[in-house]
Amino acid sequence: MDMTNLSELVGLLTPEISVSLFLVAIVIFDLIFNKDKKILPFIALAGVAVTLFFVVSQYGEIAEPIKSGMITVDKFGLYFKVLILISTVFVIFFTLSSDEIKASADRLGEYYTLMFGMMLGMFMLVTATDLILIYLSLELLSLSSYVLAGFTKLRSRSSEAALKYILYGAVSSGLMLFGISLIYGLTGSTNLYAINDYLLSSNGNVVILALASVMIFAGIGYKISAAPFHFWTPDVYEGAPITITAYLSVASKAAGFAMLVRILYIGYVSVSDATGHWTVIEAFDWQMLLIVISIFTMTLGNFTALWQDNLKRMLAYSSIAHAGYLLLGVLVLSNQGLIAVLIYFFFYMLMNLGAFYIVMLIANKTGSENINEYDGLGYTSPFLGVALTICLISLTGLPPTAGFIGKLYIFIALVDAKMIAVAVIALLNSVVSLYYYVRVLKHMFLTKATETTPVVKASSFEKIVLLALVIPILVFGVYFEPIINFAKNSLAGFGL
Amino acid sequence: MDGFPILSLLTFLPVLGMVIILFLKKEQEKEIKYTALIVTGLQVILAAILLGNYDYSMAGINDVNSFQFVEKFRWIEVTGLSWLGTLKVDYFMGVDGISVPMVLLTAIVSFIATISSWKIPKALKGYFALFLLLDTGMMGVFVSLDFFLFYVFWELMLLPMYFLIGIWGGPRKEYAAIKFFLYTLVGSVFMLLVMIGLYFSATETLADGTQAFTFNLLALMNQANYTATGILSPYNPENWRFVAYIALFVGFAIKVPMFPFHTWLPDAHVEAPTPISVILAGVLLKMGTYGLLRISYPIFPDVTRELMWGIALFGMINIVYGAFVALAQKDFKKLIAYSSVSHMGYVLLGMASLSSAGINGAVFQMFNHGTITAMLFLIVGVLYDRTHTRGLNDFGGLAATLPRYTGFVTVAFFAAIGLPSMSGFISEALVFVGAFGVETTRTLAMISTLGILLGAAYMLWTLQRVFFGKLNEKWADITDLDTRELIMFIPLTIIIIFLGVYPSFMLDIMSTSVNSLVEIVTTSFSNITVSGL
Amino acid sequence: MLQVGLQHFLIVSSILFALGIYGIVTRKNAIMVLMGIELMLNSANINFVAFARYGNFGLHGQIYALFVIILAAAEAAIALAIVLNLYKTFAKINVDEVNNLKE
Amino acid sequence: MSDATLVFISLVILFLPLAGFTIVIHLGKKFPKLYLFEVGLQLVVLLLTIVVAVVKLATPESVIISEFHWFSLGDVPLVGNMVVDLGIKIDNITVLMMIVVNLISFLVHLFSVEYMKGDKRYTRYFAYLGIFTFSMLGIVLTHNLLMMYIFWELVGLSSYLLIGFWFEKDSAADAGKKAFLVNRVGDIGMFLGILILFTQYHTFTFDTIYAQIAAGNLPFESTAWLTAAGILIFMGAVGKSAQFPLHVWLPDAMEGPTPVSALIHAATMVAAGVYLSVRIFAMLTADAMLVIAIFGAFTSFVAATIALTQNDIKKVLAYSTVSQLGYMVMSVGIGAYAFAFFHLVTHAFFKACLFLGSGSVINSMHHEQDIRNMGGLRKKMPITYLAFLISTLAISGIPLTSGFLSKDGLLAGSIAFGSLTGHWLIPIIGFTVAAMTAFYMFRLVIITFHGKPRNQDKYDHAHESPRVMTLPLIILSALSIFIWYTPNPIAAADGWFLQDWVKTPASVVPQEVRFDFMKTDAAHETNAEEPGNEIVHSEMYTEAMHHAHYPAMFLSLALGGLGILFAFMLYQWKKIDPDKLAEKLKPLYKFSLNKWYVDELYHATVIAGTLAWSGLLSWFDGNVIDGIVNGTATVTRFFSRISNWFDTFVVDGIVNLSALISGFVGLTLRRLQTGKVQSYILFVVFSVLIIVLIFQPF
Amino acid sequence: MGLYDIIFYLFALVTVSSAVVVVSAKNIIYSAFSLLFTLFGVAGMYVLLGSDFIAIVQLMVYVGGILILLIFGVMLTNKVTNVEIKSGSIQLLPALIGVVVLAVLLIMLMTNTNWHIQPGVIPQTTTKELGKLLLTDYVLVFELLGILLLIALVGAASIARREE
Repeated sequence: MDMTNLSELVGLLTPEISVSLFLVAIVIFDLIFNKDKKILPFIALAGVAVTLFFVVSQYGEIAEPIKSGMITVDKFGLYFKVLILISTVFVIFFTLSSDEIKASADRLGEYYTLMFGMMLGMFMLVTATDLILIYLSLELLSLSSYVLAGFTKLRSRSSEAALKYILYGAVSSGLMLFGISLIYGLTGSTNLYAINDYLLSSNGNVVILALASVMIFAGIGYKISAAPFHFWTPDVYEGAPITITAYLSVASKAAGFAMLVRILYIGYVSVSDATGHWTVIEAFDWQMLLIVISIFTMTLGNFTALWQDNLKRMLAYSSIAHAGYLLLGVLVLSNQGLIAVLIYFFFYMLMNLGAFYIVMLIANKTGSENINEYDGLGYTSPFLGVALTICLISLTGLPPTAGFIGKLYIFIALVDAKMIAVAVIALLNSVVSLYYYVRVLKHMFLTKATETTPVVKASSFEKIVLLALVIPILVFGVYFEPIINFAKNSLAGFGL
Repeated sequence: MDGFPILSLLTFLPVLGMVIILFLKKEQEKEIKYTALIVTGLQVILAAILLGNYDYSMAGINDVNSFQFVEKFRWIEVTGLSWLGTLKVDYFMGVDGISVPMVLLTAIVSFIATISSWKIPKALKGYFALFLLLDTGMMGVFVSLDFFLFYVFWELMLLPMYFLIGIWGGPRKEYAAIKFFLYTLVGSVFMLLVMIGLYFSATETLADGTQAFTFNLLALMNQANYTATGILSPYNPENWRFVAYIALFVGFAIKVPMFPFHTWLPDAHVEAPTPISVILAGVLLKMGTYGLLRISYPIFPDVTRELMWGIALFGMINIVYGAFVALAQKDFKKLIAYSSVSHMGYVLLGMASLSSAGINGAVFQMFNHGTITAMLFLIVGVLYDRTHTRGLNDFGGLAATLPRYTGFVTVAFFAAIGLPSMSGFISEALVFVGAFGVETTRTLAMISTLGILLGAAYMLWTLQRVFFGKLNEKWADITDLDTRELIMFIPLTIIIIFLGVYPSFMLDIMSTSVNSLVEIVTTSFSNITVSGL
Repeated sequence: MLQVGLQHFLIVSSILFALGIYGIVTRKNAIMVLMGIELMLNSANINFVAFARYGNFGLHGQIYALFVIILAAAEAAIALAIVLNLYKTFAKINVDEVNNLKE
Repeated sequence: MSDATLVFISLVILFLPLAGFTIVIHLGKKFPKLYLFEVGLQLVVLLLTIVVAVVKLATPESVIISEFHWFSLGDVPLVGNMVVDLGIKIDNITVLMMIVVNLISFLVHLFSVEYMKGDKRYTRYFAYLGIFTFSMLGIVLTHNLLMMYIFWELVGLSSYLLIGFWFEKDSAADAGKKAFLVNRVGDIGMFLGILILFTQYHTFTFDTIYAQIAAGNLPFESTAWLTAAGILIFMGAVGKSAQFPLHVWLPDAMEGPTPVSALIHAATMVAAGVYLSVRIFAMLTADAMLVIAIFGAFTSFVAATIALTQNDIKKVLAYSTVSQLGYMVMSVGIGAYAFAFFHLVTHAFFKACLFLGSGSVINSMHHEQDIRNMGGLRKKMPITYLAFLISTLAISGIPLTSGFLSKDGLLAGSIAFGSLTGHWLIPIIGFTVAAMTAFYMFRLVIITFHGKPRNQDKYDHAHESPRVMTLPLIILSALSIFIWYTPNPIAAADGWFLQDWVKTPASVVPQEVRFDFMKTDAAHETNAEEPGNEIVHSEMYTEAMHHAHYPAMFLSLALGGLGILFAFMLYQWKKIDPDKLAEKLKPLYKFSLNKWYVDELYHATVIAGTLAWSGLLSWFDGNVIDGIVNGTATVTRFFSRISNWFDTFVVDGIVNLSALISGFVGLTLRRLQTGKVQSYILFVVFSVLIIVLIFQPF
Repeated sequence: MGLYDIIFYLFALVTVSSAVVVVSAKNIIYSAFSLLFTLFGVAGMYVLLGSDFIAIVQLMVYVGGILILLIFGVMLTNKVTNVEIKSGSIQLLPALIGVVVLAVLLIMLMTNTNWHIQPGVIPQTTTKELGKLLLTDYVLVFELLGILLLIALVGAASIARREE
């Protein structure tokens, strides 16, 4: 590899480089401004802004996917980077009003550093087309998030979350690594394109391929919290600081899905016809596996969420259920499905962040996420109540909110693929989900406020942040064309 | 009227009102109430204007050119979606003879429900804001001609309804509210699937000549628009039309509510505050049958023809079963609720006959049931306001102390019984004429006449228990209707009697459309095989 | 069979992998669990190196092993930090006893 | 006067009472004197009716029809324009009926002014009378089945309101409800019959339907359906005219004010059923007619037997009404069309008179209705007594009265029918009933007015009613004299009433389903093709009637006389002691009767066999028929309770069960989340293994 | 069975048996020291597989770094006065079943799979080649790992640091 390659690589990796530089910058600033850490969020925001600039400009320049060694830069990846950046911005905003984080203000430097570490990991994850790079990015992402999950280290539940997270994560990624090693042994490469070539030409060794695939999927499943690899999710979501929970539930899950799509659609695909339908290699029935996993995931998520009294935990299960819905978009093996995943993620990001933010604001006041704290809250804090209602309705997938559009697209993909039975199961699941989302509404509005009901006054900054999440939910609920276009364009350059 | 977006105005005026109310202070109760009143009043005026400009000779149903007050804009358009080509959703509204009565009904019942809401005890601001949102949802359903738009409005009313029952309802409000919510959501998710299935099965030619999949209901009614391989395409030998029809039917049937999906209704009605019961029974239930007529019938005429006996059977069960159960009730409101089940059965029965008289009767019955049941619920509400009980056996002899009220009750009850000279008679008679006139449904129609008898039985029994006999001294000094209440009752009474004497007023509006619908449903989509699973 | 070949290395790695998992799921002490994780990673590494050697895939396999070793170090560091912190807050490091977050 | 004017006046006649109702009901509270307005209005209506009648009857052959589109269903596929018309048809029957209705209505208005005085809902009562008159006139004037049905129901409503007028009494409210519901049963049949016709012909108009039938266009191409349609429509009459088995409501309906009983439950509304049968006569097949005849005959018999034993003055009259209505219905069934209508008219007058007379008695006796507490009243109330007696003679079929004429014709018809078809049972029942009628009516008269007062206290306070009450009695009793109908006191057929005004319409049903005697003669072939063209029966029938006339007359006279004689023997001359007779027959009763019937036995003084039979039927009426009604109600209630249970536990249960299962699944899944990370990891490992084992293609 | 084979079996024996001790010893110190042997054994395997550099790294990083870290961890989490270094085990039976099935499955697959075996040249010194690769083909990963280590440093410090 000569210098032109290297400079090409640098050119392709401007967003990642930007992230890295800001990461370092944060570390340095943290050391310089040891006493006053107020500047750090702004550096972080600046970092996001600059990165976003690079991402957007790259998005404009790239027409066809550019493959270079272990990475492939394409609009598909950039879409996820945009998603990640937006959620990062919001999480930074959340951080600004999070009492949990304020309590550890002296370690804010580490906080942002690790957040950028996560971001870098995610960026690499959505760009990588080589299993080893994928693995390492995943680890970078995970290591950062382990620490962040335990960031409020004096709180026991946070520490517990971190421990569980790291042990669980280490095993999952260990499984994945072992799977990768087997794939490497079979194909002699870790590059997805090369693997694909091999898989298309060879048809022996199906059992070991299945084992390797499932092991790799264990790593993916862990990241996207698909059942039965989801176990860490509720515990960690509940234990981690809410800002991080929000971040994990959106950004890190997005990166995980991007990884899944990359591996499945590059590594395992055998045919892609003109109508946008794909076929994967026959050796391993990915589709059936994903169908089972998806149904199991959403059912488990929804049904377990019915019983949760802790809102954070309830949202954790809900995010598991949503992973199930998102898997539907992947398993139909069509461009339509991928578009659906992209769209869904965008809306999911808005509504999930919104929900977590409100939970955080309320927890700031009450110190608890228990649903009983929400009794009558809709009357004492109508703004938050209504905003949370919108988020939850959107999570349920009712019009006229964005969540409905997301679901609609998933089901469009399913019906198009003639998977009616799966669609029916998914729809019935969404009915179940209504129950626990509405349960929150019940507590907020149907229960009368008492003197113990907290009055949560949101500051104007918080209101603006919240509006920035809620208004798009409503607007995209009735005018979703831009997002579809965005998703469609991003998919147009999907590399194969 | 060209170019004046009256339908949009009708639909979104309440949203405007809602916004105004949200900007008002919680303490400005009077302003809030009057805003709601003015908005719903304007809606009535707009509906009247619409009726005044409505051309009775145009059929609508499946022909965009004979729809009126059409508003059609491209809402969402995404091109170049791989094999999908173009994805588009239209903002497409229009009315024909089936929707005009419903629009009128919605406007009137909303207005009266607003008056009835005057004494809502708490959280007025929220109440009226949600109420108006609900109004928009209902109105939207009745004017949408695009399935997507229809669905959005359909779901839009769920949440306000949940809150309206759940916050302002009776003792078991939470149970009732969530039951309503879950039930209707189950129905609508099936509808969603069918909607998507239809989307992939038919295309519409766009202005630039290209073909695009469509949610346009009118395009979906045209057999020629279907693709060869669409999952719900009649040309596809392995199509799912039968299953889709059932799914869609269940979606609508839950709303109707049809046996055995009706159990949400008594709970919701009983727990809801009076105005909301009025809206529920007056308008919401009609959305189900309207959906069947607007969507199921013309889009799946082949399956409809296959299943007409089944629909009629359920209509019959509704009628008889609802009446039987009503007879056993001890709660006034529950009795009325079950009578709704019974009366909506007539609508189903009439529709199932696929005949002009039957469907005319069904649509007319939708309107009449809307007004009559609204009145019945108001009656219960008035009594409950004064006595705080609804037990039928807690009363007696009220006719002596409340003569004026009893007068209205008698009118409403006899209207519900289907006494001639009241609107209910014409519609029920037409339903029977229709259902009896078709061999398939004849026997069922005959059995259904039992409902006429039972209906009279429970209504008269109620009348006797509550109003006749010895006066229960506990209620010796309750007061007769006040002016506000008179204002609610008088218009409804006038409508009921006016339409009973002069049914042409309503039938002329709908007959052209209904005949066209009958034509479509009996002839189109022929020569195709309906295959099951 | 006795002639050592690729399979032999793979069998060793398989056994290590299995033992690693066994350690992870059975040991109460968090640090012992970490040891199990190291065994897992080592077994994968043996695979990489063995495949590279016998499949004649060049040095890539070795590079991967190198990466994994580095990563294992980083992971171990963080894991230990977390365990230490846990010890400070819970005064215990038996993994099975740290189960306040559940259901 | 042109037809148009006539139509206009008829419409005025129709709507004036409605206007009266509307005004009085709304303003009655403020202006209590408005009842006078209502009475005046009814007078105007009566006068206008007379004008119309006179004009119309001057040209007996003409039929005036005026109709308009009520509503239309537009251009219906496969059918074409479907229009529903409303309209009025003025022929002789119409105007005669209008006179009956309006005259009696007016007289009842008048009577009520005094009778209802002091009631707290005085003006409302008159309003109700107004709406009743309107509804009844609607039935009379209509030219189509739908309108018939509409006013049919409205009449039911007014009846409901008036029976339950004293709603504070539970019995009154109950009776109103019962009347409405029992009527509804009949109405449903009627409605179904109408549906059959409409389905085939897409019209409700009588004449159009008949034209179609005559043209060979049968409902569903089958004479069976035609028969069914006829019988079903007749079911409406069964309800309204209180025919067996739906007659149970009528005695209870006596809970209403007595003038109302006179107007509605004796003279007009209950006759509507007969009027309906008369209207549909042309389309009745032989089978349908036979069914009708049997219904009528049986009803008249059952009611007569019951009437024998009743002690409530109004109950006796009520059962007698049922019995007489049965006569009329039977008469339609046997083809004696003209006599059916004739009897309707004559019965209306004398029965109204009887009821008003009883009202007068009740009023003067301070609302005492039990005849056992009366007696000797003829001295105190001579006018009432006289009127009552004339009417009683009329109903008993004594010559020189109108009742003699109509009853005689009717019975002659039944003999003719028996001789022509072999159904001899019908004339037998007819004559039996005639005897019973004479008996129980005279029993009533004798007990009420003759002899010694049984309740001296009440007797002392009794007095003749004021003029406003006696005037109606006088007018009505005068109308029970033969002279108004025919100059010949022993044969009505020669009179203007039957000769000019009322003629049997030609049957339009296919020849093969007619009675032999109704088959069209060759000579009438052409005429028969044009419906509405009224012709007399075939020669065969006319001849049979002719032969039957004198036997019938003598037989009925003999039987009637026997009945009267018996009544006198028992009650007046006490030749036979009624109590002893009852004592004798006691064993016959014991096995089937409970105490209540024993009481009845004591007070009933009828000849042995009839006595037993009467008691049995009374029991039958009370326990079996009413029992069926009540039993049906019980079963219905039982069913409804079951349905309710089903609804609560099964249908709802399934819903709740699925919720429960959802919850349970959630609970189970939740258990997986043990909180121990190592268990999670073990789960993951197992999951991987299981997935591999399932998904790998071994 | 040549010397190579014998050495392999020796290393294999050491590796596996000490690994068994690692996961089964009651005393945590025993486990830690057994892990040392396991890691040595694995390093020996690397040597046998001709990757001397990796073997060295294994020894330096694992033995010199990770293992010491673990032992530190053991020491820091057990108060000297109250040495509770014995540790029990949980869910033995299910784990045993799972692991045995896994092991059997793996071994079966490993032996039955038709691996891509191609005799090739064994490079004598891998260090230089590895270095080259690291800075050309894998420069991206190299940099990434740099950041990863930084993150690890920051993160570990952040978590483990004593709060004032």
